[in-house]
Amino acid sequence: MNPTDNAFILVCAALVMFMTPGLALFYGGLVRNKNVLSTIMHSFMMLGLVSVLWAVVGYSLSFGTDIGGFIGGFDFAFLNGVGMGVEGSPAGNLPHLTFMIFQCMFAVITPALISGAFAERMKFSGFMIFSAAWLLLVYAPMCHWVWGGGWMGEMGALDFAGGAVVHMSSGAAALACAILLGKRKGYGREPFIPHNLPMTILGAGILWFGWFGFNAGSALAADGLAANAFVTTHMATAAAVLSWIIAEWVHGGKATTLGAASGAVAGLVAITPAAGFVTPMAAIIIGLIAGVLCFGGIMLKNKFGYDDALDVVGIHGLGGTFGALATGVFASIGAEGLLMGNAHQLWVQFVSVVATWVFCFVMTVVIFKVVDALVGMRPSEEDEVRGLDVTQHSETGYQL
Amino acid sequence: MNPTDNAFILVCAALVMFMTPGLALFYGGLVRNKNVLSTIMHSFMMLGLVSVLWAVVGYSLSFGTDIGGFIGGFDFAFLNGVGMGVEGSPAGNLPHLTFMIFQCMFAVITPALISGAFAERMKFSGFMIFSAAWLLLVYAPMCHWVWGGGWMGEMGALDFAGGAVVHMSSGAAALACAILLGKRKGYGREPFIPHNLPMTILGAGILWFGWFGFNAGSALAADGLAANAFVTTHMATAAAVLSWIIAEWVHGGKATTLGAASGAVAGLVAITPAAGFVTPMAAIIIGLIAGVLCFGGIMLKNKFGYDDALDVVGIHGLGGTFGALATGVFASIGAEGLLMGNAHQLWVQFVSVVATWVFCFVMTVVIFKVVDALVGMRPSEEDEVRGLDVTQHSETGYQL
Amino acid sequence: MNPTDNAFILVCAALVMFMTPGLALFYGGLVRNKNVLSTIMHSFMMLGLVSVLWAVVGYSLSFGTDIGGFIGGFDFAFLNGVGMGVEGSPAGNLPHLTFMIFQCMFAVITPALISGAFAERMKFSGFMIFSAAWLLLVYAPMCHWVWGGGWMGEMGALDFAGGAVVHMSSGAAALACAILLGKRKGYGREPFIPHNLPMTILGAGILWFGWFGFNAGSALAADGLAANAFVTTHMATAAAVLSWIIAEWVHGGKATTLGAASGAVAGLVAITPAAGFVTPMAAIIIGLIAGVLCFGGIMLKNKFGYDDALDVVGIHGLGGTFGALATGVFASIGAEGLLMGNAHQLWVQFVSVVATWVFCFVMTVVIFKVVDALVGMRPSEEDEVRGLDVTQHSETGYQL
Amino acid sequence: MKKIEIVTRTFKLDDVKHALSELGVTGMTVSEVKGFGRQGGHREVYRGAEYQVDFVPKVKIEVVVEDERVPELVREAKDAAFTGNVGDGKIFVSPVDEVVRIRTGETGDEAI
Amino acid sequence: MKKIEIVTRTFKLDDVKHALSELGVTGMTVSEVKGFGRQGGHREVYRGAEYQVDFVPKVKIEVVVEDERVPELVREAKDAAFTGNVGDGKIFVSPVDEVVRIRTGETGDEAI
Amino acid sequence: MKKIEIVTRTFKLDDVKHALSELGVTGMTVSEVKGFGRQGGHREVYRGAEYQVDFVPKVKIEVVVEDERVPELVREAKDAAFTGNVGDGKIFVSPVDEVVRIRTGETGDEAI
Ligand SMILES: Nc1ncnc2c1ncn2[C@@H]1O[C@H](COP(=O)(O)OP(=O)(O)O)[C@@H](O)[C@H]1O
Ligand SMILES: Nc1ncnc2c1ncn2[C@@H]1O[C@H](COP(=O)(O)OP(=O)(O)O)[C@@H](O)[C@H]1O
Ligand SMILES: Nc1ncnc2c1ncn2[C@@H]1O[C@H](COP(=O)(O)OP(=O)(O)O)[C@@H](O)[C@H]1O
Repeated sequence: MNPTDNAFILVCAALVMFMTPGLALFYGGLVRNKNVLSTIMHSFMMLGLVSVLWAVVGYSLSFGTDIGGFIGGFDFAFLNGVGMGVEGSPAGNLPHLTFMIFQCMFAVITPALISGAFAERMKFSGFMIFSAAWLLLVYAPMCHWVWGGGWMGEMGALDFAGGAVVHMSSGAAALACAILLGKRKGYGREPFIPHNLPMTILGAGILWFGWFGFNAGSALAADGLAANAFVTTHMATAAAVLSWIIAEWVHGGKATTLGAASGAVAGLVAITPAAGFVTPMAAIIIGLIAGVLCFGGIMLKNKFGYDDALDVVGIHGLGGTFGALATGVFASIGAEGLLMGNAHQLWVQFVSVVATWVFCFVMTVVIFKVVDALVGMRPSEEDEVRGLDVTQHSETGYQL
Repeated sequence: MNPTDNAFILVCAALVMFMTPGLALFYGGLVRNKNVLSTIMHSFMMLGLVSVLWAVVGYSLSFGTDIGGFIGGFDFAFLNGVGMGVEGSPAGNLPHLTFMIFQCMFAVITPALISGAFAERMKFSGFMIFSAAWLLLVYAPMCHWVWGGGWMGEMGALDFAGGAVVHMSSGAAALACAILLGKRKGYGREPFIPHNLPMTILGAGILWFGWFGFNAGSALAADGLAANAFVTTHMATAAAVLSWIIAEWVHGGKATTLGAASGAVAGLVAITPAAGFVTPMAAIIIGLIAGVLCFGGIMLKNKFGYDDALDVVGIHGLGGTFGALATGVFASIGAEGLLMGNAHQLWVQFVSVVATWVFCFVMTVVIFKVVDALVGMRPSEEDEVRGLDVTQHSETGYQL
Repeated sequence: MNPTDNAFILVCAALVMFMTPGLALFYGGLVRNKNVLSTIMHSFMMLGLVSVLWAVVGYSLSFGTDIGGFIGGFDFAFLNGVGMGVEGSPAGNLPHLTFMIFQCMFAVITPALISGAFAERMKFSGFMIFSAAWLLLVYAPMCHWVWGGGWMGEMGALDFAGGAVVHMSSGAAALACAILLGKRKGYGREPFIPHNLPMTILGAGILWFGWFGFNAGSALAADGLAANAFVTTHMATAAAVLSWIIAEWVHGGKATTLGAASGAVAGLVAITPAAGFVTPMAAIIIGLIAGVLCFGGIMLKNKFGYDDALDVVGIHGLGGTFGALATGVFASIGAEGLLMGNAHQLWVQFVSVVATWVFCFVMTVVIFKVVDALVGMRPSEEDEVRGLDVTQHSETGYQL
Repeated sequence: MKKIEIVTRTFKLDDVKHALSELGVTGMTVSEVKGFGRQGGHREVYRGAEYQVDFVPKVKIEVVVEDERVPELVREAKDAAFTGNVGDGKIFVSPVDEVVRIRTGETGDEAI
Repeated sequence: MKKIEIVTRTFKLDDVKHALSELGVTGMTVSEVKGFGRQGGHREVYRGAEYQVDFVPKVKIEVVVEDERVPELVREAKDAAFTGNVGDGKIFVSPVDEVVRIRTGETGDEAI
Repeated sequence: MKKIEIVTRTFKLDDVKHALSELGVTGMTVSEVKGFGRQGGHREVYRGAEYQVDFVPKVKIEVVVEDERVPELVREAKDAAFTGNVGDGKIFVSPVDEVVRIRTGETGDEAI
């Protein structure tokens, strides 16, 4: 066991954990007053629900002995054999528990990301059951495929910190949910204006901060690679902030605060799969493109007519996909991408993108339909108009 | 000196420091608009007051040469002999300054915790004097008893990160204060509705994040034990979030945001004494019980008729007590509890619980009465109605 | 390469990064409702703009091969030669990328600090151009002079973590901007009341937390010196919180929340240049003086008649200057100050203070005038009255 | 002159404003209010303590108009605010003696 | 019909609402207002800059009723809002020409 | 008695309050409102979605006074609120039948 790496990854795990409350605030600020708590709960509850599921069986499905390249076995169920030493740890330098908990934080935030798509119109009971099923049936396999010894990793797909596992998967699920759940009542007629942008900016700041744990920690050691991932993360994000507000400014004449925050998230998403494989200057290019691309994606959304309330598809789906492909283009550290003459890598990345979208989208549709049939996903129209805070949680956000 | 451990504990100390502003927000969101700043000040000022007191004499009273098992001597007063090297450091792997400042952060948050009990009706001057006295006369002895070489630690009581020192002590003090200060004006007649729940959730998120420093840091090294404490902390908290909202849902038909946040704190409190002594699965059990227990405790409060405004007794008092006893039951790492066949440990824990409650309650009553006689603890009725922000601090929280 | 130091400094870099969103909230809470987003943007955008500039050329100007003691060369432009190993790294124990990104975070926050002076009356376009120019023409030289091998460091001036580079420089720039831009419309007639003090307190909490990375990280290693800097930072800050509210209480009869938060920042600023050179008890003295001094400075401001909206001059300018001189008085670790009989050090500090003020003030005036001529710095009176959020960014902060 | 006060659902504000603008109304003043009525409120629960909240967010639109325009404006406002469910709200008409436009000093119908 | 406007302390809202409900009032509209009066305000201080704030938070309850019920309702509202200290507030009664219930189109006393 | 309602710019509140106080007005009630008028609003943009916001923050000052004081108070309030730019707002005067001071039970002119 390497104590330095252990210290580093434990701190990184804490940083990644902090991202989920950060996401709660990021999303919470974007909805209307009457749904702020409901939206916050969609993230916060994942800390409770997913963590326990992870210990019980999720970790084992993801990192247990590989079964046919598709899923892990039950060896680590109930954290059996996951101890303070390195025995059985997928990272030989880390206590098994350290590796497990670092991965746990990734599992927590992924279903929380989806919730932006169905904000302001989801029943809490349906949400909880959906998320539990989604974790075990979508996230755990995806995680196994890429990092747990499954086929995608074996194929050579590069995903440093979760472009496919975290962002494409949640983006595809978001698209399915947005379509299946339908538009919010009043969509297109009433204004849907963020009720608290300073809260959203705070959330973006926390996400940026925590993402250093996410990406640099994915080096799983406190080495130069971690430093590189840290720097590429920061630089891509900074570049995406700039390019998003420049795109906005060209498009509508004003740079917005929400644009800056959205650009930051777009940059963070896009660099995630690439962080340890590309140089800082390549990261800046990736960030610059990501900002413009995701802005454009959101502009296009209205053409399609689904109501992805907080733009999970536009930012996580699109940004994650772009990042995965960009990794295949720009990879130059510990792997070779197109620019190093290795077109095959781009092809592998492309396969992983398609497989991820198809698998996650289809599975999400199935889970959604089943849960909808069981408990119903959408609240009554009257409840939706009154607001989910009062009708789902018997609370109101503010008494100012 | 072990640089890795030093790095780890310094970062943990920063995390624990961050908990106090987190607590300020957690509590601040729960009170009414007109008292938000006053409530925030009760936590924030401890960073100023307690830290300086700690350097002057508090640290020495806690960790100075033991006098009769009861209190430390003045050897380290004014940080005399507390230097950059390990000489004199209670943790031989850490610079003495590192150990001292890590402990300082615990001393800061403990009196801040109490303030939830007397929120919305305490004079600022009285509060400051009370807190200073309480730190030196209650916290320092308690800390010495358990960690500084005092009788409780010698007896074999297990308290990994402060179940007795931090949570039972503040819970017992909270009970005394709530009784002595009386109910808030309008209690039971007017609604006392949290004015800003997103702020409370943010506070809960910060607390959870910082608590990793609190508990994992209490291993005082970046080893497997730290990893275990980190994991038990997270899992107990997650489990308590779940069990609290399930209890709520069974009881009243709705899961609330405040319930989720409260469950988190209950889980964090209950696992604190146990974090390094129990396995992650035992932590989940402890968390599940803690959530239901503290929810029940708060339900019962109304029967007793004291006004513990923000439920310090129900969460920190009850949760800390349960955690201390649960440690005696579930301990299996570096110690043996009831389930390992060691009933004696549970008895020791029980003794430490009783001693802590009695000592802290009685001392708090004495200090309260003296300070009340000196400067008065409760503001005039008119000031209380106008709100403490305007009357104690000449400010208002918001101009929205 | 030392992995422990690498882990420590990466985490510190993340902490320093988090200070900038913290500053956004600290400042954002102090302005009026209608300018909250504009004020937040002034900090948040520096994360985007400065980071990219830093990679492109800023880092090289600061730490490239010294040219005449005045500026660095272009060797590291586009991060050329800044890699995962230690080659070329100014800190031989750290990957070059780690050193670069740690420094990047300092460069980000410094121009953000200035923005408090021109809050509520600055055009966004002017702000962006001004900040870019200021980074390259003021910050980069200052950084080079002190830490990059330039004349000020060579002369023996002590600046542990940026008293001159960060705080005096931004303070002097703030003074120039406040004078040149003129007062806010309505200044002295309408009330300018902070619109959200809990947000300001949150910001102060984040700043305090992040500042541990700023100061302890400036040891560039996880050693006893880092522990010392950590402790002095905490103690000076705590002491300044106390002394500020005591000064307020003596002056006006009430201790305020904003006073506590302001005292914290004053203490953090004052200890910054001294953190690694003085003992914890000296830090407490420095903090006690800083709190009273900065409070007094702000009281005096009204006499002068410039509108330094959020008191950057009073806190960063004055606090940084005091800290630099206090370092010359109290230095006893790795350097000797006046109290150790070395009056020369105080003289050197004095020279560095004067040079910093003159250079930064004059350069800021020049940059300001040029940018003002190019795009204009002040919005139209009507835009200023409507608020910068709507007129500069087409957004509003809250829909409550 | 008369003041027409329309208390209705918040999300109907834009519709009502639009309907009145169509009829040439060039000024109105809006406040956020809480309404108590047949519609009923909701229950809130904080750490087990239950509160019955009888008030529902509503919007109040005040517009001062010439006497002769009252019937038409009331009719259109009613139609614009109508959903048919309990809680649609009320329209009140009351007398106004005088109106002054601050900017010009005009009074009476001219000032509207 | 008449409009009764009650401006009083915020924490008296529930008592007044209750008193009026008891007398069969089924609708009212409430706004948060700031009152200036004999009660006086308070001082605020931000970084040494002092501001005198003359306004105190109050609540305004508006209820439109049939003419004949005015005296009774005013009396009961007054009693419910009474504390005897400066700042209890005022009750204003003013004429209303017409009332329309949006949902049903009813007018006059029926619409109340 | 009459009620004078002054709808004007928020930053003019202090000036108007001061002007009325000078003339011996000892009570008034203020609300934050949103005004729609000639002044026009602004555009807001959130992730590319544009919204036209027609409402401008305004303040509404209500003061009930004896009949004979109306002309003087209206004149002074008008002067105090005047800037000469579009958006200065309006003053409305309307009848009040009765006033009650809750604390003392006084009615009519005495209660003002
Ligand atoms: N007598 C009244 N005086 C003042 N406001 C009233 C009165 N009656 C109703 N309102 C307002 O109208 C709103 C709608 O009334 P409600 O009884 O809920 O539904 P409906 O108008 O469809 O019968 C209430 O919330 C309240 O604001
Ligand atoms: N002439 C008035 N016009 C409008 N509102 C008034 C008037 N006089 C008093 N008020 C309102 O009544 C409230 C209470 O009045 P105040 O003079 O403080 O106490 P009291 O009613 O006990 O004499 C004020 O805050 C204000 O909102
Ligand atoms: N007919 C009206 N009824 C109610 N309020 C009005 C009316 N006309 C104007 N107002 C109010 O007066 C404010 C100012 O009016 P506006 O037309 O913008 O400027 P001006 O008063 O200078 O002509 C509006 O924002 C609105 O609140």
